[in-house]
Amino acid sequence: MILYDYILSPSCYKVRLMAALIGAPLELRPVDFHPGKEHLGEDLLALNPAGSIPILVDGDLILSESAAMLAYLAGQYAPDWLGEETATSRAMVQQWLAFAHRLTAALGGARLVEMLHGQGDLEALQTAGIAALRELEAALFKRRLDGGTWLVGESITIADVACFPYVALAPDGSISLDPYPSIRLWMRALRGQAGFVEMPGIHRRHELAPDPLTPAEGA
Amino acid sequence: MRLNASSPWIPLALSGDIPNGTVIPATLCSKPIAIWRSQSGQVNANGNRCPHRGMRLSHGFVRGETLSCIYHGWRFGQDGACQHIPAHPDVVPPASINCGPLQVAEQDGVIWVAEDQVESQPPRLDGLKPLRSLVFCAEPEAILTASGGTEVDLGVEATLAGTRICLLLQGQAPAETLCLVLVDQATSPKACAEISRALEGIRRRAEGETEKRGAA
Amino acid sequence: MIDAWYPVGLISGLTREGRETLLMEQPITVRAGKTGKPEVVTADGRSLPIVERFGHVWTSLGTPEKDLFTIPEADHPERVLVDVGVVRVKCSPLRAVENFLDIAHFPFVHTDILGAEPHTEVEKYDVKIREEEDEVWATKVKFFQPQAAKSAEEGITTEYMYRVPSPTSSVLYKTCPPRPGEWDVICLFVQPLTETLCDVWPWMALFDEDTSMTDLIHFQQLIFLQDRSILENQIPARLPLDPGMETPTRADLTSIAYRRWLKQHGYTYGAELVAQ
Amino acid sequence: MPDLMPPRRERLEILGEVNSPSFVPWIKRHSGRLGLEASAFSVAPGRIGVTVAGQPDLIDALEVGCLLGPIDVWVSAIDRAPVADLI
Repeated sequence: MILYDYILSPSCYKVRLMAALIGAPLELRPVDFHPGKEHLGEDLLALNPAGSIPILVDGDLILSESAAMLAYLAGQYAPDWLGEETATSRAMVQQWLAFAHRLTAALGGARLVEMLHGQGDLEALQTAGIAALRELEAALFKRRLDGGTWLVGESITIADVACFPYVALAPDGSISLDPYPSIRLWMRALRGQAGFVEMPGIHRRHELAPDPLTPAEGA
Repeated sequence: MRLNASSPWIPLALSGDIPNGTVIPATLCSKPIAIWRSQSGQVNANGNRCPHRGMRLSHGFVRGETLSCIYHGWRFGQDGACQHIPAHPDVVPPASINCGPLQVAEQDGVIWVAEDQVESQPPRLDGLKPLRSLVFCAEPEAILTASGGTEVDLGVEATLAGTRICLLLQGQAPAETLCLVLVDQATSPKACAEISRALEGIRRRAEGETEKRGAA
Repeated sequence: MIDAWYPVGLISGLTREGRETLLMEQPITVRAGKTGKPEVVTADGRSLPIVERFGHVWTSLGTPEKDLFTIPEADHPERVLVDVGVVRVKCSPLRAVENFLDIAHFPFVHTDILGAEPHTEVEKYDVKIREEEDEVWATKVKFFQPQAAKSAEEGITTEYMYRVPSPTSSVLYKTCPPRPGEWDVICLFVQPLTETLCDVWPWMALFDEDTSMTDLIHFQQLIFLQDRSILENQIPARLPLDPGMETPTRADLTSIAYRRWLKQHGYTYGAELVAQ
Repeated sequence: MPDLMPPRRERLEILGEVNSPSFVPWIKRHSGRLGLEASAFSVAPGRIGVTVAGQPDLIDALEVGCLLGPIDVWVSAIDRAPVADLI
C-alpha cells in the first residue's frame, strides 16, 4: 500500500495516523507539494485528476479521498474502527466523516492562508471554523454526559481520526482552541492511544514516556 | 453588570474539565494564567509564562506532581517553584525562580482563583452542580438579556428547559465572556442535554445582540 | 536595520506577474522582469537593490553598506542545494532567529529526531561577537541527537557551529555523518513582514547523494514547523533586549550574544527594549 | 534532592558603559531571582564590582543575564575571580 504523502498535510497525516494506530503497513512516497507543486504534475494528475493529496494506491485500487482511505485501512486491518454494525452507528460515522470535510474547508483553509501563503477570505474561513468547532464541542459534551469519550459508540472509530488533525491544527489558522474543554479532553484521549504518531504542530504527550528523573521500577 | 463584587475569588473552570495530569489556559482579570491538576489530583494555578524564556506554560505537560514547559522542559512544583532545569541537570533551582503561583480553591465542582492571598473560602453554590463551560463572544449584559434571567453577584440566575440554572460569568477580553453553567443538583442527564442545547440558543441571541450593538 | 539585506522570495519561484508581500510593513512586489532577472518594486514604484544568492532574491529598503554575507562552504560543487520553501509565522522575526540558535529545546520540541530525554544537558560552548566580520559565532556546540539528519540511522553526538551574519539570517554548520570533516550547512533566512509577523525561508547546502530532494525538503519543513507553535506562544511577542523578566542560563549564551549584537547595532525592529 | 554542587563565592567585575543608575538595582533583582547573595557593590567609571555567592551554574546565569542587562547599559566584558576565603 503506497501513500503519496506530504509531511505538512493534515489530510495525509490522517492516513499515517490511522495506519500507525492500527498497525497497518504503509509505504510512504513523499510528494514535493510545497514549494514544488508536484501534485499538479503529470505523474500525479494521472493518478488523481483532482490534483489533491493524499493518494492511496493498493494494487489496482486508487483512492483520493482521505475518508475512504480510513475506511479501507480499517476494513482491511481493524474492522472495529468502522463502528458498530447498527444503522445508527454507521450513520453517525458517515455524519462525522462528512463533517470532517467542513473542518478541512474552514480550518484547513484558514491554515493555508495563515501559514502557507494560500488565498482565501480568512475572516470567513475562521468564522466557519469556529462554528464547526462549537458544533463539535457540543457533540463531545453530550457524549461526556453519557459517559462516552469518542464521537460514536464506546470505542474510537475512523470518525475520530478523520476529525482530529484539522481540529488539533486550528491554531495554525489563528483559531484558538482555548474555549473548548470537551474538544481538549477528546484530543488528549486520542493523543494517548497506543501507536499515536505526531505531526508538526501536534505535540506528543511527553508525560506518557518514563520520567527521566524517577528511577525505573526494579532498577 | 458588576460581577463578583463581594468575593476575591474568581470562578475560572469546572473541575470536570481538568482531570488529573492536565493543564489548561485561563484568564484572570485579563492576565493569562495556567491551571493544572497534578497526577494525585491537586489543582494549581500560576502565571501562563515560563520564567525562562516566556513560553506559555499551558502548552506544557503535567508529569507526576509537576508542570513542565514544552520549550526547554523547565519543571515547576505545586508551589510554583522551579524544580529542575534539564539543560543544567545538576543545578538545584532556588525557589525564587518560579512561575508566579496563585491561590486556588476547588469547591462545588468549580475551580476558583484569587489574585492576592485571601483567608476566606469561595462562595457556596448550594443545591447546584456544574454542567459545562462555554465562551460567549458577548458582554455579560447581553448574556443576561438573552437568558431572560436575573442578575446575581456572580452572574445570572435563570430558568432553562424548566430547570433552575446559574451562569457564573467572567469577562476575559472585550466582548468575550467565560460562562460556567451550573444546574439544579436534581437535574437528570436527559434534562442536562436539553439545557446544553438551549444554551447554544442563548449564546446565538447574546452574540447577535452584541454584534448589533457593535454595528450601531 | 533598514539598510540590511532581506530575503523576499525564491529565485526558482519568480513569476512575471510577481508576488505581493511586505518588507518591514512596506508593500513590495517581487517579480521576474522582462529579461527574467528579478525585480523588487515598492508600492510607489521605487526599484529596490537586488542580490541573487543562496537560492533567494534579497533586497533592502535602504542603502546597504556591505554586500550580502557569503557562505564559502555552500559553493562546493558536490553539495545539494535545497530550497525548502516559505512558512509564515506570527512572531517577531528576531524570535525566529533566536529559536534557531537554541539547542536546549531539541529534546522537548524535536523529540526523537534532534534530541531526546534524558540527554538534555547542554555542555559549555564558545560564543563571541567576531569584531572583524561583525558576526555572532557559537562554536564547539555539542548535543546528543537520536536522528541527526535524514541520512542518520542512530543516535550520535553532533557538533554544531552557529553564525549570525545579518539581523534576521542565521547559518548553522553541523556534523555531516556521511562526510567526516565536512559540515552540512542549514540556513534560516527570515523576511520581516512586521515586528510580530515574518516569512521564514529555510535553505540548505548538504552532502547527501542518497536522500531524495523531496525527503530533504520534508525533513527540514518537519523540523521547522515543530517550532512554529512555540514561536507563536512566547510572551511578549517581541524579543526582549532586557532579560529582566527572563532567566537566561549558560545554555542560552548564543541567544544572549545575538541579543547583545542586536542591541549594539540598534537592530530593534521586532525587539522589546524594556523588560515586561 | 542532594545539593550536588558546593556553593561558591566569586567577584564579578562588570565592564563597559555600565554607570546608568538602573543597573545596580537590576543586578540586585536578578541575583535575587537566581537565589544568589549579592554584596559589596563597588561602582567606578566604566566598572561595577559585585561579590556573589551561590551555586556555580547560577553564578554563570547571573553573568549571562548581566552581559545583556537593561537597555541603557552596554556591558563589554565581565571578569570573574573566585573569592576563596569567605565560605
